[in-house]
Amino acid sequence: MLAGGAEAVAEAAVAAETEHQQPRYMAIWATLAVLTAIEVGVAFLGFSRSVTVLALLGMAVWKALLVAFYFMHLKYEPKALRIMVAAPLIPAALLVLVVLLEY
Amino acid sequence: MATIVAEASGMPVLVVEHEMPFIRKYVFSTDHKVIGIQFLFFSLFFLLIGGLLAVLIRYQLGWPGKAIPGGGVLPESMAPQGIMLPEFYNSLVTMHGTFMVFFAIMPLLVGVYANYLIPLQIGAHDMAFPKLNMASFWISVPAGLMMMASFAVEGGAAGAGWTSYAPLSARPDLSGVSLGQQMWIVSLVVLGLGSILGAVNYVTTVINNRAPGMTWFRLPLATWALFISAILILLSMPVLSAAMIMLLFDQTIGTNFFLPAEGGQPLLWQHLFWFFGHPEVYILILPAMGFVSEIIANGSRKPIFGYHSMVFALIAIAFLGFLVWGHHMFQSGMNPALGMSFMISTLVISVPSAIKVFNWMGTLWEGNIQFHTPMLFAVGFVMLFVIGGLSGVYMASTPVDIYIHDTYFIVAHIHYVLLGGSLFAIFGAIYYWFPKMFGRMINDTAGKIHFFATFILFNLTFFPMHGLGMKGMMRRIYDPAQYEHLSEIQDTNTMVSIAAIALFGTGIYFLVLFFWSLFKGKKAPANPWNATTLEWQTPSPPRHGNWSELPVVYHGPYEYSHPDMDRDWLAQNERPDIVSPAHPELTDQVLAETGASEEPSPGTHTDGAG
Amino acid sequence: MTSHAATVDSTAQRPERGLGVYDKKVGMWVFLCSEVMFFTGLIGSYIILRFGASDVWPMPGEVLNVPVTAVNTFLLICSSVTMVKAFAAAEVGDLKGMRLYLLATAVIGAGFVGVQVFEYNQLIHHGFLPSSGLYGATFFTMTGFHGLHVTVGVICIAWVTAKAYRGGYTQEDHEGVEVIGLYWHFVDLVWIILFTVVYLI
Amino acid sequence: MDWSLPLNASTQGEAIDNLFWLIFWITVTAFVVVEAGVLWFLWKYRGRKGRQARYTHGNATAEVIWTTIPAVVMVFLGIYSGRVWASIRSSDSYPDDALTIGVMAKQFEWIVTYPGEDRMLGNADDFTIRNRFEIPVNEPVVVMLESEDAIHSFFIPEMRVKQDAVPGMTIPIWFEAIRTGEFQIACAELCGLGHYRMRARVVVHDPTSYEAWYDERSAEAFAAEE
Repeated sequence: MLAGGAEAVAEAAVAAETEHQQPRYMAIWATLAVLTAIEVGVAFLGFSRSVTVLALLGMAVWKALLVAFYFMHLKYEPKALRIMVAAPLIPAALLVLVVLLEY
Repeated sequence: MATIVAEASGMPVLVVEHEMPFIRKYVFSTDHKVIGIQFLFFSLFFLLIGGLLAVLIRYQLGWPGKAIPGGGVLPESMAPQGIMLPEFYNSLVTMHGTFMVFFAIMPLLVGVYANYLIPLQIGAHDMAFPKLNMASFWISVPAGLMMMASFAVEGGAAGAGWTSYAPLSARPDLSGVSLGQQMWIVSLVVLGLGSILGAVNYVTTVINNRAPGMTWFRLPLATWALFISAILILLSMPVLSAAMIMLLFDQTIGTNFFLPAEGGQPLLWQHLFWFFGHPEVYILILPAMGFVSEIIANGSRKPIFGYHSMVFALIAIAFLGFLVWGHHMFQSGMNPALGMSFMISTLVISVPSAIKVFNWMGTLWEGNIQFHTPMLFAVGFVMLFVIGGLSGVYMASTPVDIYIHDTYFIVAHIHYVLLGGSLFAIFGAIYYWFPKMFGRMINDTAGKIHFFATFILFNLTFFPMHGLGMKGMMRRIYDPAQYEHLSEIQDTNTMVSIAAIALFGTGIYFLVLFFWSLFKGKKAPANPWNATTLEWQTPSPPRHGNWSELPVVYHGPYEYSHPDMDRDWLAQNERPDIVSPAHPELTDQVLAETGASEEPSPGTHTDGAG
Repeated sequence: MTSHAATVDSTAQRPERGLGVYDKKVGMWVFLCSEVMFFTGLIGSYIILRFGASDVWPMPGEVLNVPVTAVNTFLLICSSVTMVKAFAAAEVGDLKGMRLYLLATAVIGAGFVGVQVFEYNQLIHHGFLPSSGLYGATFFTMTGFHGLHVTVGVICIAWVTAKAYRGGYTQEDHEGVEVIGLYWHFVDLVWIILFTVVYLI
Repeated sequence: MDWSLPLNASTQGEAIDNLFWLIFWITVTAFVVVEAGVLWFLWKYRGRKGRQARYTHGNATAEVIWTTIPAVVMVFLGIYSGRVWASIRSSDSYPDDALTIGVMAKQFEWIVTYPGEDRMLGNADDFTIRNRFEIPVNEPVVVMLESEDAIHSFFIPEMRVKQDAVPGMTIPIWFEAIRTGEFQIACAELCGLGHYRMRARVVVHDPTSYEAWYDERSAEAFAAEE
């Protein structure tokens, strides 16, 4: 019963937050666009290979997380759904890393 | 059309059933039960085809180079004058594996029973997405037809083994098969799409559509196993599809993913294939374990021993299943250090399997064992799965694998697991749920004859294969008599072939029995086995939409021989007053949450003795 | 807990809460989990073939036209934001806004496919083909299957848009918009990764 | 057919066979325990009128016991197997000054390349023979395994040697014959329609007859070239 009450409160909070979030979609869009521009810049500026790769991967992950958390509103989903969504990343990472170990 | 309308309040309401035309009711049906039955006919057909191919393979191995009796009907490109050609033999081993794995066992386990059982066992009206469910079946049909048709094309059917290792599978000039191999690829990609759609459905349904009170730890183990298998399909099948697409491009448009010519990696195919292939092996055994758990608890008239450890073992097997694929590749040229890690994960995965076997034994212990046909098959499963599991230890040990890899030892192992294991469980499941599916019984004596004949002939066929493997007989060899070290085992091969052909005969016997019972079997009561799970609390067969009102669940799935009951079973949805010691706290909670106290219930009412 | 008392009666027939998210959304997320593994198969193979190879592959800009693709990436990001704006509009009951944003998403998405066709055409014209070594093979396979996903997405969004114009969605019930949005953002997300690992690294 | 492994003819074969039989006895024990247990329970607890099954949901102690025992056995097997594996396949197990022979697998034959007097492969004094693989006894041999087309597998049952030959890779394996005589190489990986007959003769010589054979073949090969 307590849980039910808590959930109702949480739902209300989420609803309120969603309303607050809406204007920020454009800010996220701007961030994504700017990050893309920076990425292209980094790729051609001729930093050392490892710096370039790390910076690019970092920005790609950042952008991906922005899309997942805000556009796909994972931020406002129940924790169980977020865990479920993150689960395939484990076998995915395993596959690539283990096979890369071969070389 | 779907007859269930979910109101905004979340309360599903059954709308008056319209009389549906035949084609909507039995062909393009969205009813999960009809789709399950469609899958049953579909996969039994391919089981028969796969068995027929096995007979041809065994004929060649038993009597190498002899004309197949009646083989004259085969075209010149397969067996001129009835004498099998090596290229046809390669197609046979490839297609036998493909049909059995993808078109028989997998749809029998998942297509048939995930569809049929999940909504009934969790107390739902239907799947979450009935139309998607229909699509998943009708996508599989053309895939099967295309696979069949590939025998008839120029160059014959795919001949690079069911694992289709590149470059043999990628270069038509090496295998002599081009169109057949491409059809094989396309067919499996299409089938994979169907499986993924089905799996999306099963997972969503189990997560979101459980009846009130059906908590995770009250799910029947069959549903648990099917749920876990569906997750494995979701995460492994797409990797196969991706690999298949690359293989198809290698075949057709001149790419070099798996061809070494321009830096491609033949081993990459094996990694991708087995990354799918090993979870696939568990997709093929976990549901079988689930069915066997249902049947053994029912046959022993006891709650399943260690329900929670059974569930955790399923989860552990599924998770570890993604870490062991390299054990198929110990001798493939993979880095030996990697082989060491895969050996360790493989040995670890045998522990949860062992836990399951011991729990089944624990369930038999102090039971009141009823020997009905499903129970015989379930016990047969345990006895044969143990052999399959133990023979796996030899392969897991990398040094021993050097010798037995790609020999008949592996063939024996896979058949003990897939035929002695999965197929025995499937037979058990068919006998067990046949009354529910078709409203008729299969004659128990006839079923027992089927069991004993199959059990004996199965062992006569496959147990000697361990010995053939120990003698070093390689897999996929058209003519073992070519080799000195194999000349002394030809007698055994002949004996095995005779047993195999007789085993095929038991399959025919089963099909006859199945179809005869479909029409002439005794009318079945709603709950012929006095079982506890929800599907048995509906009429046989259940109505469209399953329940007029969703059941409310108060108990774990296997409350057999409860001391407070005067009969030896307690259905999941009855007697909220009886508290199961397994989850007393849950019972209280559900009583409170579901407001069951407002319903009149038989027996005295307690406030919960927990 | 006054609200709770009111809910007791209705829960008597309500399924277990599950995730507390409606079926279609769960289904789409489950399907996207599967898609993650599909793209892992393709992108993972590329990573393995490229970083496992002894020879050096072409650097950014040597073969591929990065500026055009950067613009295309921007297009896809724009379509993602219009998609989410369509959903946001539906949430507050602005059905007109929802329809317009949906239409914009479909159009921009189609634009992305158009630019990709142009890019392919240009590359093929310069002799860069799927059979041009592993670089060509992986490039066309990955971007091709992504393009296929975009195309399917555009068709679905067009369908949803048509339904929206027929009045198929309301402030209370616009599950279709949210679910197709999830798919669309996922396709965008995959492109973010692809653009980085294929064009820039 | 008797239930035995073929006569062993290599040093690694002994380790592999010992491990095989160790696993054999472990699995036979487990097999007997489980199968006998199942059959005994089936008989002892068979359904009878008036019999009441024990109402129990499990036993934590039993679970712990039957989780621990297989886990311990598996850890033991893992460590033991790991050692044997390392002694055969780890990079430092390869003998330094072994006789190195090149084997190129192709549909459907084995091309064997012997080094010249310098014992090094890959220069002009190498010579090549088809479908014959002759080695001296009691001397470690490294086989540099390659494939020209499909994947093949180099399998000599009596030597307990098996390794896939993968196109695009050169995979070294080593072994040491401990018995003279004639054996066969078999292909153990489906490689096309001639897979079943892709075999070659293996001859293990004593040191003097190996020398004689080597000199003769080497001379023959170069005579043929000129």
